[in-house]
Amino acid sequence: MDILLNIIYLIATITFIVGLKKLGHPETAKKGNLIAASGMGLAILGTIFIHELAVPPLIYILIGLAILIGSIIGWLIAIKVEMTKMPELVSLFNGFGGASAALIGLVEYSKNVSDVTQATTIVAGVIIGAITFSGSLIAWGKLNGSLKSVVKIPFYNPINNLLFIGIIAFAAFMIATGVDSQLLLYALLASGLAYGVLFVLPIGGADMPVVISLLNSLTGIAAAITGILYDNMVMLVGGILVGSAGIILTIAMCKAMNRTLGSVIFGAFGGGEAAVVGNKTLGSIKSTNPSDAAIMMNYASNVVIVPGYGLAVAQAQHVIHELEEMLSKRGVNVKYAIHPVAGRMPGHMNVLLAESNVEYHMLVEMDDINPQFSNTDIVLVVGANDVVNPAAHNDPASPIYGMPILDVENAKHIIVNKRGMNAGYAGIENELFYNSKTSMLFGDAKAALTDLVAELKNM
Amino acid sequence: MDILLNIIYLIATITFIVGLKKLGHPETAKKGNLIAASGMGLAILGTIFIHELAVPPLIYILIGLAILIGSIIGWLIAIKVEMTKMPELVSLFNGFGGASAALIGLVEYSKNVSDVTQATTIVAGVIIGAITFSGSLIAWGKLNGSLKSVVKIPFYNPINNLLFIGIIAFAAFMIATGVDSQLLLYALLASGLAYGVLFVLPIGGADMPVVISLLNSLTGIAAAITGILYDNMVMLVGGILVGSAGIILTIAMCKAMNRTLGSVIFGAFGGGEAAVVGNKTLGSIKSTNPSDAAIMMNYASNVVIVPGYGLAVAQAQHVIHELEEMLSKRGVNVKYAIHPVAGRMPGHMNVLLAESNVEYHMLVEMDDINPQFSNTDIVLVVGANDVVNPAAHNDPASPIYGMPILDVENAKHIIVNKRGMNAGYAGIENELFYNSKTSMLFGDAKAALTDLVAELKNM
Amino acid sequence: MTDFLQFIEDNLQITYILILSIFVGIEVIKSIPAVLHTPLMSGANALSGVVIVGAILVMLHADPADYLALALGFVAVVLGVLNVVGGFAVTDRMLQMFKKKK
Amino acid sequence: MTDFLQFIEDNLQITYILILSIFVGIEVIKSIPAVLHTPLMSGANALSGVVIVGAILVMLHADPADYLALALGFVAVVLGVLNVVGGFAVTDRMLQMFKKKK
Amino acid sequence: MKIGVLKETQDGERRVAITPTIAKQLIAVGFEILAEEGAGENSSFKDSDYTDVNVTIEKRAVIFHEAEILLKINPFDEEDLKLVDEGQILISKLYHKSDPELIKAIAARGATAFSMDAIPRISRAQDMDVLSSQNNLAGYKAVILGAFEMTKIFPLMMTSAGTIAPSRVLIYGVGVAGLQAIATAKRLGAVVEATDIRSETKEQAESLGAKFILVDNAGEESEGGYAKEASADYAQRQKEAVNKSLFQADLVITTANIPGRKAPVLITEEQVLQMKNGAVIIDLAAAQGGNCEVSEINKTVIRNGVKVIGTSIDPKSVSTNASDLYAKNIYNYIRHLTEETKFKWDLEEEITDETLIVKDGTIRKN
Amino acid sequence: MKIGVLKETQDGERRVAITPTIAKQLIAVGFEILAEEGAGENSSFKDSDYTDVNVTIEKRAVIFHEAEILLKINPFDEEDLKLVDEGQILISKLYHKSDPELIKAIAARGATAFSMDAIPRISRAQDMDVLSSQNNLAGYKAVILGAFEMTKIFPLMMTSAGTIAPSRVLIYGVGVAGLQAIATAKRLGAVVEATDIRSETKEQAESLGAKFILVDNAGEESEGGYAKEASADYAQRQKEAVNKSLFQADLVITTANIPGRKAPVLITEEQVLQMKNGAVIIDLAAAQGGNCEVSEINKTVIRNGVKVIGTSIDPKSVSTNASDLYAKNIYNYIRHLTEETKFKWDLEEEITDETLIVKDGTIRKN
Ligand SMILES: NC(=O)c1ccc[n+]([C@@H]2O[C@H](COP(=O)([O-])OP(=O)(O)OC[C@H]3O[C@@H](n4cnc5c(N)ncnc54)[C@H](OP(=O)(O)O)[C@@H]3O)[C@@H](O)[C@H]2O)c1
Ligand SMILES: NC(=O)c1ccc[n+]([C@@H]2O[C@H](COP(=O)([O-])OP(=O)(O)OC[C@H]3O[C@@H](n4cnc5c(N)ncnc54)[C@H](OP(=O)(O)O)[C@@H]3O)[C@@H](O)[C@H]2O)c1
Ligand SMILES: NC(=O)c1ccc[n+]([C@@H]2O[C@H](COP(=O)([O-])OP(=O)(O)OC[C@H]3O[C@@H](n4cnc5c(N)ncnc54)[C@H](O)[C@@H]3O)[C@@H](O)[C@H]2O)c1
Ligand SMILES: NC(=O)c1ccc[n+]([C@@H]2O[C@H](COP(=O)([O-])OP(=O)(O)OC[C@H]3O[C@@H](n4cnc5c(N)ncnc54)[C@H](O)[C@@H]3O)[C@@H](O)[C@H]2O)c1
Repeated sequence: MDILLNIIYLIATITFIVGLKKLGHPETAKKGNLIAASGMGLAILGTIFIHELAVPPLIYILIGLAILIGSIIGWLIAIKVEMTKMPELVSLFNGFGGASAALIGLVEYSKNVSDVTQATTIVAGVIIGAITFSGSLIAWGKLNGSLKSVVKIPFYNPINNLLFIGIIAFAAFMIATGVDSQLLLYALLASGLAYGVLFVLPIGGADMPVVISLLNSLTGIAAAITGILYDNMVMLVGGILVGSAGIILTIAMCKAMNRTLGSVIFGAFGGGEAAVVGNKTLGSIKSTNPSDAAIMMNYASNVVIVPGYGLAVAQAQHVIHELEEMLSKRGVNVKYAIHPVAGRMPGHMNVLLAESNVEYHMLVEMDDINPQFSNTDIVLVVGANDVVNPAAHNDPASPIYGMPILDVENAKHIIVNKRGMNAGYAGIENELFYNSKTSMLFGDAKAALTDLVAELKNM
Repeated sequence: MDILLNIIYLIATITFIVGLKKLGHPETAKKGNLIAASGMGLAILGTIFIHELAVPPLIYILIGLAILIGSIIGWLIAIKVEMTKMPELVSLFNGFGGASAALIGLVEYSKNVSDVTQATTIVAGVIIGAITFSGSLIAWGKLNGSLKSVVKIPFYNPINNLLFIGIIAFAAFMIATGVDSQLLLYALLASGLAYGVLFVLPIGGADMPVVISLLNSLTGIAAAITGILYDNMVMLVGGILVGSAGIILTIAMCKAMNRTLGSVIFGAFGGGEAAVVGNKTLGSIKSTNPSDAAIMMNYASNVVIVPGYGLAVAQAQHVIHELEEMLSKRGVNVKYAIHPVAGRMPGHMNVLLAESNVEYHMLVEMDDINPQFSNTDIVLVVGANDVVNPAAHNDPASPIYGMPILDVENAKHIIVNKRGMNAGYAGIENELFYNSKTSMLFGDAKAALTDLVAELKNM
Repeated sequence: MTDFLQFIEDNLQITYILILSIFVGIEVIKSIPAVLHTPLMSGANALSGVVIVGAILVMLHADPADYLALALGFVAVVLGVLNVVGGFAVTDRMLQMFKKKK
Repeated sequence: MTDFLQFIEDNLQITYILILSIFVGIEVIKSIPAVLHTPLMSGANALSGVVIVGAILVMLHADPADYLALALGFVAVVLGVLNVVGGFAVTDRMLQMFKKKK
Repeated sequence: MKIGVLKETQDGERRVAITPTIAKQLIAVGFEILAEEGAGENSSFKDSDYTDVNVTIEKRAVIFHEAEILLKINPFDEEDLKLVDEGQILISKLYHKSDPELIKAIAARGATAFSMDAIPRISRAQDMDVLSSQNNLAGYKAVILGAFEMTKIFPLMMTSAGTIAPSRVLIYGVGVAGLQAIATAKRLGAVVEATDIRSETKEQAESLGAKFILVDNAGEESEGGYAKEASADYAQRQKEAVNKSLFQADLVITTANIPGRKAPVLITEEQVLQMKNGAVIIDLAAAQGGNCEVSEINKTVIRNGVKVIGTSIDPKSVSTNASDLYAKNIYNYIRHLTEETKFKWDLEEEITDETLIVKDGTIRKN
Repeated sequence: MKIGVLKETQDGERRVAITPTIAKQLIAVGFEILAEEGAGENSSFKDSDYTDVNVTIEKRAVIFHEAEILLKINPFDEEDLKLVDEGQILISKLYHKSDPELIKAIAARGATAFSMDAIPRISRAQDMDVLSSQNNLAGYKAVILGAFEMTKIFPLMMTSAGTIAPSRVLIYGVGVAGLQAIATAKRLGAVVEATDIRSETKEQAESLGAKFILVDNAGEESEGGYAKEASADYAQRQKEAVNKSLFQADLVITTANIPGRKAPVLITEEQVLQMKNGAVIIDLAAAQGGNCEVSEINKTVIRNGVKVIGTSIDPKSVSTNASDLYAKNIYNYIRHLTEETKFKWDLEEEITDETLIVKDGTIRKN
């Protein structure tokens, strides 16, 4: 009996590793998720049914009920929620995982308080579980907007650190003395919850994904600790996997945002201020990176490239052609939209693109491409600015008012590559960059597109 | 005491993992090697000194002597041997490792024969050690030329398989019966040795690196098995690491040669036939891949690119420029050598390279570049053939005799990119491709150079 | 410190397992494209729901009369399952966008 | 088969260690450039010399009167050290070519 | 409304104000179009091409008499004005700043006149801007003319009969024409250098592959994207910076203009004498007095082996395309001025205001 | 040995057989060089450029009298031969196959004559091959000439005044001149199509960015890289395959030649009449009778709005570079024939054998 369960756990562990690995590549990610999920299912079923305990039917019924309720709710939420609300959902679920770990600790404490190792794991499980739970809930609140403002607590760092040290000391005391007090345990739980709140509350909304990833990693560690408690390998290895992969992921996410983990957690309060133009608030800028941009384009059906003066300045005509060829080869339908005054001389874009041997039939005039944007998945704007500035339609006070422009706003998603937030020839702000459908890919066009091509090649 | 040793072993294990990892990247490989080596030193010293056994001084002296002898010989061979002889040396060393494992088994057998698990590990260690030892020696002999011809044994596969099955059966018998017979053990050793010989003997010289890698992986497994015997973690984990990494490496090596592991071990006898032109035997072709080519160029000081008609056919002018820029940025001194009749019209290469904006001063005329080749680390010939054909100097019967050519032969290494072995305009064979300094990078110029650039970018 | 060493001594193999798992976790994840960050986080989150195994064990071992333990265990299982099922399902939905083109 | 299962049962943690090590070995090596194949093979070869630890143990445990065991052990140590020292040294030399430019 | 398209009478002119394609578009809007016999001939448009799209071909006199709107490219001249009646609307380039006499003559006839060269260079007027559209082609053709006249080829060629060094091309004035000249010369493989008084042109020139010769232009601010007259001091600094390139150049193209003024002299006779034997200078500013001291409009002057070709910025020879663009500009302009073929006379509006030079015999601008 | 460089007398010729640079190299070898007054003038070489490198400038008659070797580009003509003495060595193009009279006349003077156009097209002779070096420049200049003559521009331009469609260029004959024409037209942004009877030229044309119009050429094998005369059947197939492109073309350049024969007629008058109004044909084979039925050498014929310009494959107008290359060819050739300024007369050797047409009054080849 026992051997069977152990083998099931072994298999589950392997599915976790393989699943996680496959989750790291766009083509295999879905499969990876399924593999890990089936491993998890196996482990759960095995745990319930393969043992030699005499368990009263009531308990089985309770377990079944609990699983049923959890499954149905989880499933429904997951398939109903809007795409944009998914990250907050992840946070919520993660909090539940943490809560589960804490609850286990609450139940097991009195039974194991005499054994130092066991007591240590339990206490650690309760603390970590509590922190993840409350932290995740705060993160969830911030992301779904119920917790709007960034709370600035005076003396934040000292208070926080003090609390942390206090919790550790408290836990050490409990383990050392071996006191069997549920009350103290609940106190510990409460302080863990408090720390979780304090930890996440001052962090800006834009940094939430990083925080969630970090908390997720903590849940993994809580699971592993519980695994040590039960001498259960699948929990141990699975938990550690999540813990270490989670840390790496957290660091990668910080890097992708050009932040350090430290600056996210302490100090810097994320989420830029909203830019204001004229009387209008423009909202905030979303920036992206070559890797993301590459994946989006790779999985798009219709891509339109809008070249502008910046393409010429960067001399990126050869790279853009390489990008276009590569996308075409992968079945993406690519076109160039040529605005009549893009660049600094009539036909500037034509000279440029002819040099890199872009086929003439790939170039589409403004009047012909404008109706097609609504059907376009991604517009890649490279070093263009005025020629895609909606102010030409909207703002009678603008010097470019009345100039026909490329209506890239109508596309499903817009990626804009430029070096920074400088204005173009007309010297004016561009609302497009603040559009919720727009992602900015900052950098010199040649360098950024070269990276983009390299990312595509790796896919 | 014991805890110290265990921690040392733990550290050694970690150095092995980190070392192997770093060995996989050109910039960190040297460091990785050092890290692993120091971990190994630590493990050895720990094993000798940290224990509670009462060991007579004689034994310490013997151990010290053995280590001294092994170190001095190993070190001397390693630093004296020519660069080109290194792979065979690796094979030799690997054989020694296998022998060591086998010898341990010989000593330990009688003490542990009663325990099935122990007996199994010992018997397995002896067999695997013996196979690696004899197999590695054969591989060594093949590589250093003492074993010249590919031996074709009649009924090779049946005999081999029979022997293998025999060995397994024999071993199973010994374990099952628990007979304590040194004689039988030596017989087992002998059959292992025989199998190693039979296994490697029919495999062609060109495939030896793959075989060595495979045997190396086997040695790792032997070490791991010995680790189980002694319940020694560093041996266990270290051995398995080498075993699994070795298998992956072996497969990668096969892939790089466009072979499958199966075709190397069975059937196909590697090592192409020498090509013959006119009355001369031209020797054989060495082919390379974008990854190798990229590393060679990245670490070169002077690179000369020789474009030819194939560059135009492939329309690879933009990619070659990208390559050149990338190398220049990394401090490599790059030039283009333009032969006056490269291509199919006067100035063909000029038109082509101007299109991709190669700076005019990068182009060097034949008469100016020819004296510089002896100082050039790598010449990259892209789709050129006649203009680098030494027959123009050497073969009065050749239709191109008397035509001035680019003397790329004088360079330290030549990489030639073309699609296959087709002749150029003049329709004649080119000795250069068979030169021992030449590596062929087969493929359409655009595709091959794109891959090369991608590899460079990853470095 | 000595406690720590003692733990290693007592649980040598567990220690190796821990360390090897950490390496596997790191190696398996490194250098993933940024657009997979969120799905991967979500997937890892579902995996961390493995704590459910512990919650089930609590229930199995619980004294049927210990209502508190039963109640806590019950909640723990519900939450754990939520984490697991919801986690995998959400991940799967996120990954819809990577469907191969027809 | 049952023996095999028994082994797993008896050595559960060792099994996990084996499997995790295999994953680490695979993950650490995959996608290395071809030019590093030979140095890597050489480095791995040096690592496989870890069997020397066993050879030393043989000597340490050997009965000073058992000349055969002593002799075999001695040879085993010599060969093992050859493998280790020669292996690392050769690898180091091979890697000379990857020196950074001035 | 009847629009009359006149054949250009200026010497060497080959363009026509309205092409058949644009005529068709105007007719679709509701206009009626009359075109003079043979108006499009030199731009490779036959009379039959016009009649195919329902344009009426008429004699010159008839058109002057019948059309309410008269279209030309070049300014109406004395001969033309004799035939103009009160209330007729004239549209052409007028250069009202440099030619006040013409404006007076138009006013005297009681006509209304719009000037195409007065279109303000603002973003929304770009599609009516004949200066841009024509200068652009002039820049291209200047290079072709240069390549045609030179005894050398442009690109570098390494051949078995030796290496031909690439030609060196030097461009003065990186406006619309200058940029297109850079692009064209670069395409053909020349080594291109360029200079301009406006420093923002450096990046622009470089974006097309030219090397920019930067001249310290402290104190020479430009106004609204146009250059103002340069100081003597600047001219001296410019000479010093450019001379080395000038004396090595195989082809020099000058395009420097200051709107409404005489073109600045950038190359003196003394400099010409130091240039390479066989070099060619194309002076696109010759009609405004020339950027080169020795150039004469529509003449080729040879000085010490240097060929100086004086021509105007009007791309008369690429007449088909030049007419296409000019006609499209006029089309956009007329559509801007009118609503369903009726003029709006929206004098508050910037473009109308700036271009309406004479209204019913009253001079509005000079 | 004294080498005499004669000024070319042919109408429109601007090249010279030896440039100052090459003269210097020959003098360094040990030759003595005399050049006719003003020989290099039209190639932008002054007499002083020659004297600077120690060439002696002389009157024509003196050169004929003093030089042992006489150099020209174009064939020696009657006038020239009157001044030639017995034993003098003449080097120029002679076209001995098509002009046997000239050869007889040379033989009659008892002179020795080498023909530059007879250099075999083998690898080691590539650096003496004047056909390649000159045709190459001719291909470039044909495109420049076409661009100059056209009323359209080459590249696609999307501007605020509308889009200019790229010009369509069609090239007949993808030899040396045809390839360079493709490259040049492509550089300028035209859409280029090309056709040739030799099918190996498909890949070559495509390598320069042209679309190749493949005509089934079964039974029309080429000989030694040259085309042979095409059958009537082939001509018909060619017309069918090419007509669509021809009738859309803005510029057509024909370069088809069959060595020693009249050039094949590829475009009939009937075809010309169906071409676009404003199209231009540059017939580089006009000197060999022309690839276009209506072309006349050195004339511009206009048929139904199509301009047909007949010219020769000699790139007379890019005289500086053409002379550079020709001179380098001659230099390599003379170095090949001589050893320390003495002729080797190695008649077994292929290049010498093929090019030595008359030896001391005896005709060797015809
Ligand atoms: N075509 C003509 O004939 C003509 C003539 C005269 C004027 N204009 C005017 O020029 C404008 C043309 O519009 P456009 O959209 O093409 O250009 P634009 O509005 O001038 O914008 C160009 C943008 O490119 C970015 N950029 C510059 N260098 C770059 C680099 N190396 N890499 C990436 N991005 C770079 C700049 O932002 P960062 O600095 O933040 O990177 C800038 O905002 C119009 O206003 C038009 O009216 C056109
Ligand atoms: N320049 C001139 O004016 C002129 C004129 C006429 C003749 N020629 C003659 O042409 C020759 C020129 O020499 P060359 O060295 O430039 O060319 P070449 O000798 O003709 O060799 C070209 C090589 O490129 C390879 N190739 C073709 N397509 C390729 C592709 N897509 N990717 C990679 N490789 C490709 C071919 O081998 P694979 O098929 O195996 O790939 C071929 O061997 C000389 O013999 C010269 O005499 C020159
Ligand atoms: N925003 C718009 O909508 C718009 C429309 C059309 C043109 N423009 C801009 O207006 C500018 C003027 O164009 P243009 O071609 O008609 O100019 P232009 O014909 O008036 O002059 C040509 C060039 O000569 C230069 N120049 C004048 N004096 C000089 C001197 N002494 N030395 C050197 N250079 C001298 C000028 O700076 C200008 O670049 C261009 O930059 C063009 O991009 C803008
Ligand atoms: N190996 C060498 O060293 C060497 C040296 C020089 C030239 N060549 C080769 O010799 C070949 C001939 O060169 P060329 O330019 O002097 O040729 P050419 O001037 O004799 O003819 C020009 C082109 O016209 C084509 N042509 C002839 N009749 C035709 C017809 N009826 N329809 C269509 N096309 C027709 C020919 O095939 C040729 O390509 C070239 O391919 C060149 O590469 C080789």
